[in-house]
Amino acid sequence: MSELLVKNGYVFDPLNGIEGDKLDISVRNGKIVERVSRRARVLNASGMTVMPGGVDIHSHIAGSKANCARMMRPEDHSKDPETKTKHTRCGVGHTIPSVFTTGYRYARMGYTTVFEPATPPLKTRHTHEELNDIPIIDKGCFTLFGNNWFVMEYIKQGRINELAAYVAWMLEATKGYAIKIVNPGGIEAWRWGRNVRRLDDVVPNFDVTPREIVRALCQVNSLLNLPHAVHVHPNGLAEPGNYQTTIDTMECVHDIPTREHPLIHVTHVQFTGRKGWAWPDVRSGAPEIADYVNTHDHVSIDPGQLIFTNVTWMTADGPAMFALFKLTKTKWFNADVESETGAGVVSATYKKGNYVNAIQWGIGLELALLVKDPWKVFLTTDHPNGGPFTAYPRVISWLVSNGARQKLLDKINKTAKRRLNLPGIDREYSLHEIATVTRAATARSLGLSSKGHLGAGADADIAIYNIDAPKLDLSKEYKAVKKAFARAAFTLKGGRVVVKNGEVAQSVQGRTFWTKPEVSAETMGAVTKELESKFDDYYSIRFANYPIEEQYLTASQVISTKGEV
Amino acid sequence: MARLTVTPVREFKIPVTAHCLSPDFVSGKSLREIELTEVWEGNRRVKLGSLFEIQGDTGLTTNDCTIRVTGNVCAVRGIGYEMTGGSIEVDGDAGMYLGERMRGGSIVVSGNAGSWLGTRMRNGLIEVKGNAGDAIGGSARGATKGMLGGIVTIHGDCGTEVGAWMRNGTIRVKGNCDLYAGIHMKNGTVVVEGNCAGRVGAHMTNGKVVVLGNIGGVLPSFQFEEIRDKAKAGDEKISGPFYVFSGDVNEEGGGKLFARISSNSDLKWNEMFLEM
Amino acid sequence: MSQARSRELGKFSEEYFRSVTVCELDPDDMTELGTMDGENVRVATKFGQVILRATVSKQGPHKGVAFVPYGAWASALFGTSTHTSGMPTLKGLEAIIERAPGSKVPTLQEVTRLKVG
Amino acid sequence: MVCTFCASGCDDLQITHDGRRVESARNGCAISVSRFTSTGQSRISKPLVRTKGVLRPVTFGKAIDRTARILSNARYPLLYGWSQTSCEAISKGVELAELVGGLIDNTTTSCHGPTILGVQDVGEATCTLGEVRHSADLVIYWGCNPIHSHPHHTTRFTIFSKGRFRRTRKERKLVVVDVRRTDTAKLADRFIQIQPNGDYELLTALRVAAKGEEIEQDSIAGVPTETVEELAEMMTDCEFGALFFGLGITMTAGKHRNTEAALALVRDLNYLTKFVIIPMRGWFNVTGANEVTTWQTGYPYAVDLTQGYPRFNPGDTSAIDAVTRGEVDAALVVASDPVSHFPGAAVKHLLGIPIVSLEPKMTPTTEASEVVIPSAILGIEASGTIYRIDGVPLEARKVVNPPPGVRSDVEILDAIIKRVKRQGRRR
Repeated sequence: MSELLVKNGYVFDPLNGIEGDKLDISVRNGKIVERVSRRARVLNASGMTVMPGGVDIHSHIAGSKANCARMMRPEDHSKDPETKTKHTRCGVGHTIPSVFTTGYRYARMGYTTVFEPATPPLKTRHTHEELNDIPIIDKGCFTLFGNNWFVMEYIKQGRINELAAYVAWMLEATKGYAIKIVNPGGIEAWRWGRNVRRLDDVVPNFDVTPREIVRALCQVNSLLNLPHAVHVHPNGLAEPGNYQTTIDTMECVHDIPTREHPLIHVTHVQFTGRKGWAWPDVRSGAPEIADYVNTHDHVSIDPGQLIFTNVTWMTADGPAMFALFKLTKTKWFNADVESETGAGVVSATYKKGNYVNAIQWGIGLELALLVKDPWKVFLTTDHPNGGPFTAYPRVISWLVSNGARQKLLDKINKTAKRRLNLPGIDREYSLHEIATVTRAATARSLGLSSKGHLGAGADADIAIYNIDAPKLDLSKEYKAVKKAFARAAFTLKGGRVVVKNGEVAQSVQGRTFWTKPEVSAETMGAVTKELESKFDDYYSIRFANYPIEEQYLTASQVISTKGEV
Repeated sequence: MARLTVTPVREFKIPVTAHCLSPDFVSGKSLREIELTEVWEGNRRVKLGSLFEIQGDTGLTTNDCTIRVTGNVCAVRGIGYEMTGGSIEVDGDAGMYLGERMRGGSIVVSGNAGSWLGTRMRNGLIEVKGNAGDAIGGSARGATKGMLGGIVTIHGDCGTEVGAWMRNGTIRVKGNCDLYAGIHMKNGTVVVEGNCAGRVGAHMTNGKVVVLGNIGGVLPSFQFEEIRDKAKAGDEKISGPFYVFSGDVNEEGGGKLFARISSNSDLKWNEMFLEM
Repeated sequence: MSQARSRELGKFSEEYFRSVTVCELDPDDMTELGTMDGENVRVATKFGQVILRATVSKQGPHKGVAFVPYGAWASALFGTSTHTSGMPTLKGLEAIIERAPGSKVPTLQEVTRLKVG
Repeated sequence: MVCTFCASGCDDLQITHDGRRVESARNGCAISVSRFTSTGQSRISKPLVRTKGVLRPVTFGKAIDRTARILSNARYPLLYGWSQTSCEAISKGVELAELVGGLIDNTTTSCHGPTILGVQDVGEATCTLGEVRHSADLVIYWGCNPIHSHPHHTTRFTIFSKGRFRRTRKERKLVVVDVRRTDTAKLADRFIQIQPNGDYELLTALRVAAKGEEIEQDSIAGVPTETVEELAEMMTDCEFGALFFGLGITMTAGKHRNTEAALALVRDLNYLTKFVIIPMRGWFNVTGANEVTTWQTGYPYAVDLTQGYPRFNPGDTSAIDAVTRGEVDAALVVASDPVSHFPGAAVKHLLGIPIVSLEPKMTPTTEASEVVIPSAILGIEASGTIYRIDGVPLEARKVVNPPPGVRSDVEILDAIIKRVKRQGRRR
């Protein structure tokens, strides 16, 4: 029985309403408990800030497209190598770190749970191979459904229960955690080099619309009582004027009965929150979107904040990637996945002087600051699309300090600065709000009851930062804040100290979360029979070789739900 | 001018990475300090003093420091890495990555030099009396920045991809070149006095390749422009006459190929475009 | 195909030997050489030479081009320069081919210079 | 059952066996059947260690001891092969390479390595094979001969396959570009015979023609310019084109620049229509070798770990170059035969250094080895993950037990790692 007492830290635990009080946290056998015996090892956190381990809801860290990007960009690695140490394997950074490096760098920032937001079902075995290899952090992946032939056919036939059973089968077969939709219908159109841009465009050969796809999968999400909302990347990514499609996408499911947490999560809105008709007059659609989010409870968002640096774009949205490649003329990777989805990768660089880049940067921050309720907007950079996850501390410094933002505003494209609303926004996040958008809210949105808080029964995933909360003036000392969040004083994973003074002290194996929805035997039986009969026509591998066995996950953590089908 | 003499104590088979063999590093240091400097020999850290006999004077500043390497060091990589001044003389063969990311000063090799010589160099002079390997003045893998400035002169032959991704500066090859001289060139000048094996200037968007010998055929993605009497290379004028081609059409490029008429009779057919 | 199939029977099997020690020639080239199907020829590149069994190519015509299956015998003809690609030139090599009825095709041990104790 | 010969990853085999030997493999091509049914042929039954110049049987422990000593003492060890084993084994291989500070390279280096270098300059527009089957109305085989190298390719994925949007042979066109009229070419609607080493010129010309620019030469690499323009038109006019290319492009003069040209051509075509390109990889898990090495080190092959962090630069850190320059002072060869397949000059150096080989069957490399450890054949006697040409991962399952005392690559490598750790690096 191992016991640990984290003593005298300023604790920020939003889910339990604790806001910087000086408290002790008791840990026994990897879990947080009410109290521990006198024999417990003491970790002195006085003068430091204690938070639950960070929970990242959207970061492309594993799977075939991440690996394509790694393979395509040796120049990205050579400038950021990681040498092996007594506790760590070697690897490379920068925008697409190798698996070991990914785990270490998250842990160093006090993050302990990360979700890969888009895995193509047919190649998910690959995603899990990488997740297995990522050390320290817990993880999971969202399965792509938005362009799947079976899905579109069930919707066309109006067989919602069968669709629910199919989704349940697929989540179990791929060991996926949630429903992910990327450019609904658009990737199927990309088969012929085309795209669907608006919510009511018709998908060629399948005669369904993005609206129908989003609605049906949201209904399924409720029917199956899935832990997370439907995670949506809307149509028209990166196109000027796409903010309206984003709002329409949120609006088209507002009438579907929702449970305690939102029904739909719209992701990296910075890429889909653009007003204007063409690139030269792109404006921020953040105020309109924030306004919608502020007045509706069925939706949450994340900005996918942009960082001025070299990045790698990767998404299942093949057509969008090709459109962007035509602008950058850099390297372009495209990998369509039969009957299911696609993938695109492009290397790019965001410049302060570039008008559009500067507007994008502004949109992200405007969203984070204009959405009043921190439980509705989460911190992401859509790693590595807006910037690498290692830039989170920088984003935090912008959120807590208007001064930090103004400093950068003076360096960006002048026209962009003039057209942004950001200069007029003086809101500054508190540590409590930072703790909310980086852990508590994301954990709640993911439905992970054992994550994102420090109450009894929670996993002892704890981040301790060198921030003397009562004394430190975040707004003025934003540089110190950035430094503190970049290198946690301590990171505890399952009660074990994995990071000390920003360096990895030991490496542990994290778990992989996946969802197993239960549906009635007869519906599932019928659906499975149907799949089996069509499978050889749709796929180039056999039905029996498709599902991933649970043993395949090094440390499997299943979350079972009770479906109403 | 202070002179430091570095002599290998044996023939190296295992690759040695010795970025420390640069005026910037040695100048102002004592011989002892230099001998105790650790370098990689394969997968082991070894003292420089255990590989080389080091004598002479290191000089106080980079600029008045000359390093003289005597004997074959073809297994020694990265000599003159990021050097900003002073000079290096290699009396024998030098290994790969000679003068990588060089910013100033000069390197002279009496024998041959390995591949990736002058990779991403910004400034300075490199002269090789013998032959050089592949991708000289090139870029790092996957990157699009090759040589950014400076002058490279090879008296012998070169391998493939001379001046790949070159952005500026001048490369002069007195001997012959293998395939793809000036590939992906964005700017700068490559002069080949001997023959090229072909595919010169593939993917080039700008810059100039002047070939005095046979150019080895011109790619279909280049279009014949005109005949010119002279070709400018830096401030010197090379007398032709030359067939001049522009391309690479596939990259919407405006690069120029100069092929001296006297040694490229196989390109005569292009003259028919002149009449029109 | 027969090469791959026989490889499964083992590299030292007679089948493998027969399948990779051939040099497929264009019929016209064969008459020019004055060699006939099954007769031995010496194939020489600037990197090395080896004796192989000449056979009429079934995938012709390809005048002036000869084919040798990938294997220890072909390797004897390859150069090592990879031109920063890590890959030596294994196809499109210039070679001189002449009749060699007298000489025999080397065994796998001989061609790889193995000293098998 | 998944077939473990070529990288097509045929997973529709039906195996019958008696627990020791496979008796038949239904649905398999001739190669596959031979692979499954001749596992017994020229097998190595015991670990061997060379003493007084002769390979003599020893215990597994002794063989591992000797291996660990050879690798730990080496200053520039090469760990080579990896394309005919499981991803799990490759993963162990990377760990071992990091541990002993070695150079890890897989057979990509002498197969489709140039393809990857091309991708690193321009990228790649590709898809899974099922997409080709469903949609492609134009199929091009360039410098490859699937009828021999990937026997079921045409029936499962291309011209003879039945897809959702293309159901019959008539709905697809086949073009073959090669230096000779291969058996694949005999099936083609259009065969284009090209001069050896002319691939780069022809690919470049096609890019020019596809752009609608004029070609000044009247023939390219022996192909009349009209033919080039016709082919370009076929490519731009199709709805969904697929270009499959083989070693005919990667092994000829220009190598990675040839593939770069092919990749760039296909990229350009996507401005006008939908087009994809897929390399015809050889060994069944060469793709897996790239994937694993990439996600663990950032680089797909030719990874130099001698300085404690990954470095990648083929020509420097690639197996054949390092061996030819005489830098490598010990080699671990897993499921590969460099002594047969490396160029003569490289082999000369190989024969002079201690080699450890993990191999099910006798090969010239095992004959030349200091230590030989017999291994189980993946997908028949051992299970593991493999990747198809197009990156689709499959689980290759064990059917029969390996011969008594023979272990899987994973078990063997694991034992080596443990032993090396125990010894501790002598530094």
